[in-house]
Amino acid sequence: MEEKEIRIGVFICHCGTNIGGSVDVPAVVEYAKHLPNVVHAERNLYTCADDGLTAIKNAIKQHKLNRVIVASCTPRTHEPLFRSTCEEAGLNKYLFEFVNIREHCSWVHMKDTEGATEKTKELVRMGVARATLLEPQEEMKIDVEQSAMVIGGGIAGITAAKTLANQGFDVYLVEKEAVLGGMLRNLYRLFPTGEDSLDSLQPSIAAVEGHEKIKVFSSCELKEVKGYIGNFDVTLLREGKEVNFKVGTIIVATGAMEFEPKGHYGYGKYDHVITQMQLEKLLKDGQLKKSDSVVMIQCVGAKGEEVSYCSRICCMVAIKNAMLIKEINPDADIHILHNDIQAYGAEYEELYNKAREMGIRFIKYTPESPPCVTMDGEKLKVEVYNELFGEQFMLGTDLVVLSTPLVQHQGGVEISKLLRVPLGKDKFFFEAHVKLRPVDFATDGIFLCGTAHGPAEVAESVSQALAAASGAGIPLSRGFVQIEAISVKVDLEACIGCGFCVEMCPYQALDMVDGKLEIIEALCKGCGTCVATCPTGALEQRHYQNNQIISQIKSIFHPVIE
Amino acid sequence: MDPKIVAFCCNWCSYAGADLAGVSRMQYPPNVRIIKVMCSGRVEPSFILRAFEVGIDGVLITGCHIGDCHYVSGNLRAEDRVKMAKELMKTLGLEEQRLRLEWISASEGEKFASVIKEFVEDLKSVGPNPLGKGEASCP
Amino acid sequence: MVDDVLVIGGGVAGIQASIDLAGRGLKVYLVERFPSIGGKMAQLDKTFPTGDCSICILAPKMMECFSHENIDVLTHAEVKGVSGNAGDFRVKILKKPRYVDEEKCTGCGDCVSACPYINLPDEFDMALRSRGNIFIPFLQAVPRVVMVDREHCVKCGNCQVICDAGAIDLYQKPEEIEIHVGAIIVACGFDSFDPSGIKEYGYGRYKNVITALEYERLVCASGPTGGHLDRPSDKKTPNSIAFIQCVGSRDVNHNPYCSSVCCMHATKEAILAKEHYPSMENYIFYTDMRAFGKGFQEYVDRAKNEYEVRYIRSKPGEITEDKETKNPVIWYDDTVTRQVKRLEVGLVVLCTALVPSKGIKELADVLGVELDKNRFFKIADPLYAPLDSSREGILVCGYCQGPKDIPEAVTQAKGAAARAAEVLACLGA
Amino acid sequence: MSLENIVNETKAYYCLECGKCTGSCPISRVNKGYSPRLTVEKALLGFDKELLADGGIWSCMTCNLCKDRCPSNVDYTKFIRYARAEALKTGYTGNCTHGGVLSSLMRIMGNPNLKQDRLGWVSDNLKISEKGDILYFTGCLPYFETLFKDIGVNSLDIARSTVKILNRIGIKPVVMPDERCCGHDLFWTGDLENFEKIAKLNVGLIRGTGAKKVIFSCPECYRTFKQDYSEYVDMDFELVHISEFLAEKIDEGKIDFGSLEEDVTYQDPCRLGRHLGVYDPPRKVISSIQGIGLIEMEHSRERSICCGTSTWTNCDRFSEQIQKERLKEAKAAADTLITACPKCQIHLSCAMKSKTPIDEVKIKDFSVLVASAMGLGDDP
Repeated sequence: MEEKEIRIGVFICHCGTNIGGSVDVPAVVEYAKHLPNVVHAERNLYTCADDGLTAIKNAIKQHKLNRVIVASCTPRTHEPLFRSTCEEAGLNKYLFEFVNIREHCSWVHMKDTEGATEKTKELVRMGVARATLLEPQEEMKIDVEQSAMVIGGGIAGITAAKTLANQGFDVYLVEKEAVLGGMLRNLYRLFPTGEDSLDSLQPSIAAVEGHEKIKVFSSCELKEVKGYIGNFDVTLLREGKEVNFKVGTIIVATGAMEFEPKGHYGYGKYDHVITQMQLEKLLKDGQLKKSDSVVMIQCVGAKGEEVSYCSRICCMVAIKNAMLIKEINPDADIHILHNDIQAYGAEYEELYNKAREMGIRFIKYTPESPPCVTMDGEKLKVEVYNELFGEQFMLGTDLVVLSTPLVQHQGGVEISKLLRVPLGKDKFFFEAHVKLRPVDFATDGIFLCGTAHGPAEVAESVSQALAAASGAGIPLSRGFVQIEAISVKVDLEACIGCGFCVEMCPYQALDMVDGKLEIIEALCKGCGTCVATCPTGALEQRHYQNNQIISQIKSIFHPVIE
Repeated sequence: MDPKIVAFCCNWCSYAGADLAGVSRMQYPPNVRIIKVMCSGRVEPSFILRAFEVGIDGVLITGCHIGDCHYVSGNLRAEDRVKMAKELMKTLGLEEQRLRLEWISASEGEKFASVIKEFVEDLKSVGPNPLGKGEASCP
Repeated sequence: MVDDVLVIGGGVAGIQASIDLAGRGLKVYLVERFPSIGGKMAQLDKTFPTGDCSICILAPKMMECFSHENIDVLTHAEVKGVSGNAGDFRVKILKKPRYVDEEKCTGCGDCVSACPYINLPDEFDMALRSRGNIFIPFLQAVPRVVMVDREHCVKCGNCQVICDAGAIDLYQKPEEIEIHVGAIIVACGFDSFDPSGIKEYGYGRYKNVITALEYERLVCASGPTGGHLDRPSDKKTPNSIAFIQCVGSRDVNHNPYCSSVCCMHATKEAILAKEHYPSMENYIFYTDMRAFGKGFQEYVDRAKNEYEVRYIRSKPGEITEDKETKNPVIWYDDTVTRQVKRLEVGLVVLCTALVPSKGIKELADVLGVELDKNRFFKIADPLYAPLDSSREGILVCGYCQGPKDIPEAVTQAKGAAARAAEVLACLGA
Repeated sequence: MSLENIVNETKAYYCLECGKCTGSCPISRVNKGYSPRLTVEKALLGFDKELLADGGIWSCMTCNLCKDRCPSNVDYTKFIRYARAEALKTGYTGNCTHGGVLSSLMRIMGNPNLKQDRLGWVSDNLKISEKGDILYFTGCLPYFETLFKDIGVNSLDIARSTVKILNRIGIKPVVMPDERCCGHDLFWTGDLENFEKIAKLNVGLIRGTGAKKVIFSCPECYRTFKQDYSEYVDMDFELVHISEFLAEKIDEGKIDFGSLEEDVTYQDPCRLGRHLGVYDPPRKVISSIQGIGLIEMEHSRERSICCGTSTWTNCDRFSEQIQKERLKEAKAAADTLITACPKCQIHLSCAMKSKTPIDEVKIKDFSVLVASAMGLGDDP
C-alpha cells in the first residue's frame, strides 16, 4: 500500500436515537463528504448491527476504500468488532479509525443539539486527519519454544511440572537441592487431613521423576536467563558444568524458609525453646521427650518491624502440632498464646474447634505487652498478660515452641535478579496484579506459584501451581504469541544513543547495546512513555505516531490540508 | 466566549471514565475534544505547546490513579512532564490554569464530567488563549 | 473424545477459566444464570487491598471473554441435565427467554426509559433502587442487552414502539440445546447470607442496619445513589459507621465456617468511608482479625493508623434503635476492657457470611457430584487435588469450592483450566 | 460434678471469648461485676474455687438470651445450673430473698408425709373433679397468693380464671388436693436430691387421677415437667400450656373469647418463650378477643427481656433496674401489660411499687384477661 491515493470511507451511526436524538447525523454526513480524502460517507441506524457491517464491507469493495472511519459508540467495546469487519473485507485492521460520538458527545450534550452537532463534525474531522496518516501494521507473531522451565522442586514446582508434562510439553525441572520435595521433606503431618508429609509427597515425586517429558536437574544453580517470551535461553551450573537449553515459558516456584527467631523469647539461650519446624522434626523422629506442659507463642517476629505481614499458616501449624502432642500425651497441658487465630475457611475453623475440644487453651496476649520467657531453676517460666481475662498468668512449662513466619530466602532474591522480576515490600515475588493476575509476572512468559509468592499451605500452593501451569501452557499450546502492533520502533540513524528512553520502560524492553538502541518487541506493551522522552524523535510508537496525534490537534479548528 | 479544550485520555482508566459519564448521561458543556492515547505517559510537552500554539484555550491530561497505571509507572512520568510544561507556560506568560492533570478511574464518570465543567468555568474567567484561534501555521 | 469444555457460572472465576481455556485453543461454552456475566465482583465498588475500582479491572476481562471467538457465552441459561462421563459429556442447557433478540438489541436503553412501570426491586442494586419491567441488568452489563420481566410485564407495548431495532419479542420461547463437552468446570460462586434470621441485630427491622453488599452498592459510583452514602432512613450521610463481623459466620446455628473475606472487605469499606467523608468515625467489631493474605496485615495497620479505624474485639450482643434519630445502638461487651458498653452510630453494616449459591444442591445432583456438610463441593483429595470434584472430568473453582477471596478464586479458575486441559490430554492420549 | 466435667458437658471449651453473651446479658448491662464470658473463662483457666465462691452465679436469670445467641453453642444456662449444684456441695448458696421462705416451702413440699389443705380457693361456682382425663396443675399459686397479695398480686385469680375458662368449654378439670410445687427452683439452685423426691411425688399423684393431659398456667412448671422430670421419672400423660390448649380450641372453632376494648402488650416469659419456643399461641388467643389491641414491645418474642430475677435468689438493685427498664418499655407500647407467668407478674408488680416512681402500668395475667373478656368476671 505505497503512496497510492488515500480513499477514506466515513460511517456515521445513529444508534437509534442515542446519537441521532441529539446530533443532526445527516448534516454531519453531508459535512464529512467534503473533508479531504473522503470518497464515501453514509449513515446507518446501527453500524454495529449486521446490516451496518455489511454496508461497510460493500463500501470498501465498491469504492476501493483504503481507510475506514466509524463514528459511533466507544472503541473499548466495539473496536474489535469493526476491525475484524475491515479484515474480512481485505483491509488491514490498523487502517481503521474509531470516533466516539455517543459516550463522549451525544449522551453528554443531549439538550445542546447545535453544540453537539458542531462537536461531532469536529470529532469526525479529527478522525479524518488521523486516518489519513494511518499505516498498515502486521501484528508480530513470535514462535514459542515448545517447552517450559520450572525453577524449584517443592510441591508447587512438582505439581506445575507434572501438569504441563501431562499436556505433552517438555519440562525442565531445576532444583538446587539434591532431592525433590522442598519444605515438605522435613515436615511430619499436614493439616487439615493429617496425612504424613513425606509419604503423601512420594506419588508426585515419582510421577515427576518417571515422566518421559520431564528432565529433572537437581543440585544445580541457575546461572543466566536471557531472551523473552517464547525464546528464553537458560544456562544452568551443575557440578561445575554448564547446561543450557531454550524454553518458551518459565515458572518460578522457589519456595520460602522459616524465619530464624534469634533473640526472641530466649531462643538460642534456653535449649527448650524451639521453632515449630524443629518441633516437627522431633515429632517425626519420635524424639519428643514426654512433656507435661507446652507453651506455644504465635506471631514471633511477624506483624512487627522486621516482618510486617501475617504469615497465614503458622496458627494452623501450631494447632496441628499441639493436637499431635495431645494425642501422644492426653494429659499434656498446652497453651497457645496468640494475637488473632487465623483459622480461616471451613476445615481450619473445624480444626480450631477440635483443638479447644481436646483441652488446648488459647490465651490472647497484647502485642504491646508480649509474653516473656525466663528460666526458673530447671523449668521454663512464661509470663503473659491475658488481655481478655485481664490478669497476668504464670505458666511453668517444659517446652516453649515459637511459631515464626515464612520469609524469602537468598536463593529467591538471586532468581529475581536473574529473571529481572520484581520483589514486593515483603520481599516475596511481586505478581503482575494482586487481584486479577495473581500468578503472572508483569513480564510476559514468566509465572509464579507456591510460597515464593507468599506464605501458603499445600492446597493453596497446588492451586497456584496449576494456575501457573495454565498460564505457562497457553503460549506453548498456541505455538505463537501475537503482539498488538502498538509497540515502538526506532530509526537507528536518528538515534543518538542518549539512553533516556531505557529507564522509562518498566518492562526492560529497551537495551543500550554498544551505543545503539535495541528493542525487544515482544516485551514492549505499547504505552509510549519512552517515545515521549526521545529528544530526537528517533523513537516512534506504531499506530500512535507523533504526526498522527498532532494532526488531530491541528484539525480541531480547520481541516488539515496535507 | 466558548473556550476550546483538548483532552488526552489514557485508554485504560480515564477514557473509560469519560465513557461512564456518557453511559450515565452526565451532561457537561461540549467544549472538550478527546484524543485517546495508550497511556498518560505518552503525552509529550510538545503536544501541549502545539495545542496552545494552534489556539486551544485549555489542555487536560487524564490518567489512572497512582498505583493503578496499566503500565506500572506511565502516570508518574506524566506528572513530571506536566510540571515541566507548566514552567514553560509560566515563562511564556500563559496562565498556569490552562493546563490540568487529573487522575480519573473508570468508575469516576461523575468526576470526569465535573472536571470538564470546572475547567470550562476556569477558562472563561481566565479568558481566551492570547495566541489567537487557528491563525498559527505550523508544520 | 471431545475437547470442548463447559464452564458453569459467569463470575470472575468462570470468566478467567474460560479465557485460559480459550487461550489454549479449546472451545468453551460459558453458561450464566443471570442475564449478564460479571457475578458478584461486578457489584463491588472497590477491591482490597489495592483499592482498585472493581468494575475497572473486571470489565476488560468480561469483554475479552464475551468477544473471544472460542467462547460461547450463554446468559440467562441453566444446565438441566448431564450424561456420559469424562471426555464425553452430553449436557442439556435451557436458554430461558429474555423476550429480547440478543442479536438485534444494541443496549441503547430507550425501552428502559419508555417503560411506565418502575416499581420492581432491582436485584443487582440489592433492591435499593427500583427498575421497570424491561431493564438492563447493570450499566456495564455484558452482553449489553435488555431483558423483559415477563411475570410483571403488562404488555403495554411502549418498549416495542420505541425500539427501532425491533428487538423485543414478548412471545419468545425457552430453548433447550444440547452440547457435547469433554470436561466441566463449575464456578457458581456464592450468595450473601440473609441476616434477618439473627433477630438480635434487627436487619429488616431497623432501616439503618444494612448488609455489606448493600453498602457496596450505596458507595458505588454507578450505584443507586451515585456513590453518595445516603443511609436508608433519612437519605443523609451518617457521621459514624459500625461494621459487625461474623454475622452468620463462625456460628454453629448458621454457618460454622469462617467466610475468610469479611475482615478485609470491612477494613476496605471503612477506609473508603474515611476517604469520601474525612470526619467519618469507623468501628469494626471483630473476634479474630483475619488479615492473612498478601499485603492484608499492612492494609489493616494503615486502616488503624492512617484512617483512624477503631477495631473493637467484641461480638455485639444486641442492636436496638433510637426512635427519633433512627440511629442504631450497639450493646457489646468490650472484651479487652471487660466492660459492657453502648455505642450509638449513624449506620450499621452487617458483614454477613457468604453461603453457597441458591440451587447448588440441584446443580450438584445434575452433575452427579457430592457436596460437603457446608454445601460446598466435596473435594476427594483436598491437599494434592484441590480442584477435582468427586467425579472425574468435573472440576470446581472459586467460592463454591470453599470460602476464598478474588485472587484465590482467579488462581483456582486458572488451575481448573489447567486441570481440565490435563484431564482431556490424558484421556485423548 | 467437677468444673472440668461441667466444661466438657456444656461444651464450654468451644468458647471463642467473643463477648456476645455478656453483650446480650440484661444483668451485665446493669451490673458491671457480672459477665457470663468471664465466668466461663474462669472455668476454662482452672479458677474453680473463685468461680464456685462467686456470688454472681446466683444472679443469672437463666433466661437463655446468651445460650440462644452463642455462636459456639455453649449451653451457659446448663453451665450455671451445674456450677450452682457444685457450689451447693461446697457450702456456697445464693442470697435467698424473702428470708428463704420460698426455698424452705419447696423443700417441705418434697416431704411425702405432708398433707396440704390447698383448695380453699375453689368456690362452688368452680367445677373441678378428682378423676378425669384433663388435669390442671396449679403449682405454687396458693402460696404465692399468701406471700404477695400485699403488693396487689392475687396469684389465685390465675387459677380461678383458668378453671372458669375450662368450665365454660365443658371441662371439669382435675385439681389435686395434695399437689406439690413442681420443684423448678430446687432444680435451678442445684438441690437435685429434693427435686427428685418432688418429681416422683407429683407424677405419682397425677397417675393416681388417671389424667391423660395436664394443663399448666405457669411456664416454669410446664418446662420443669416437660424437660427436667424425664431424667428422674417416666410420664405417660400429655403436657400443654393453657395458651396452647386455648389456641387449639380456636382452630377447632369451639371457643369465642368475647370482646375487650383495651390496648395491651405481652411479656414473653423466658421459660415459655426461649426455653420452650412457645411465642404464637398466647398472641393468637389474645388477638382473637374482639376490640383488643396487641402492641409488641421493642424487645419481644426471642428478644424479650426477662423479669429481673429467678429462683428467688440475688434479687438486688440491678434486678430492679432491669424490671424498671422493662416496665418503661411496656408503657411505651400500651397501658396494660399481660404476663403469662405468675413470677413475671410478681416481680414486675413489685418493681411498680418501688420507691422511685415510674408511670403506672396495669399488670394482668393472661388467663385473667381471657376470662374477663369472656365475661366470666373475676368475682370469686
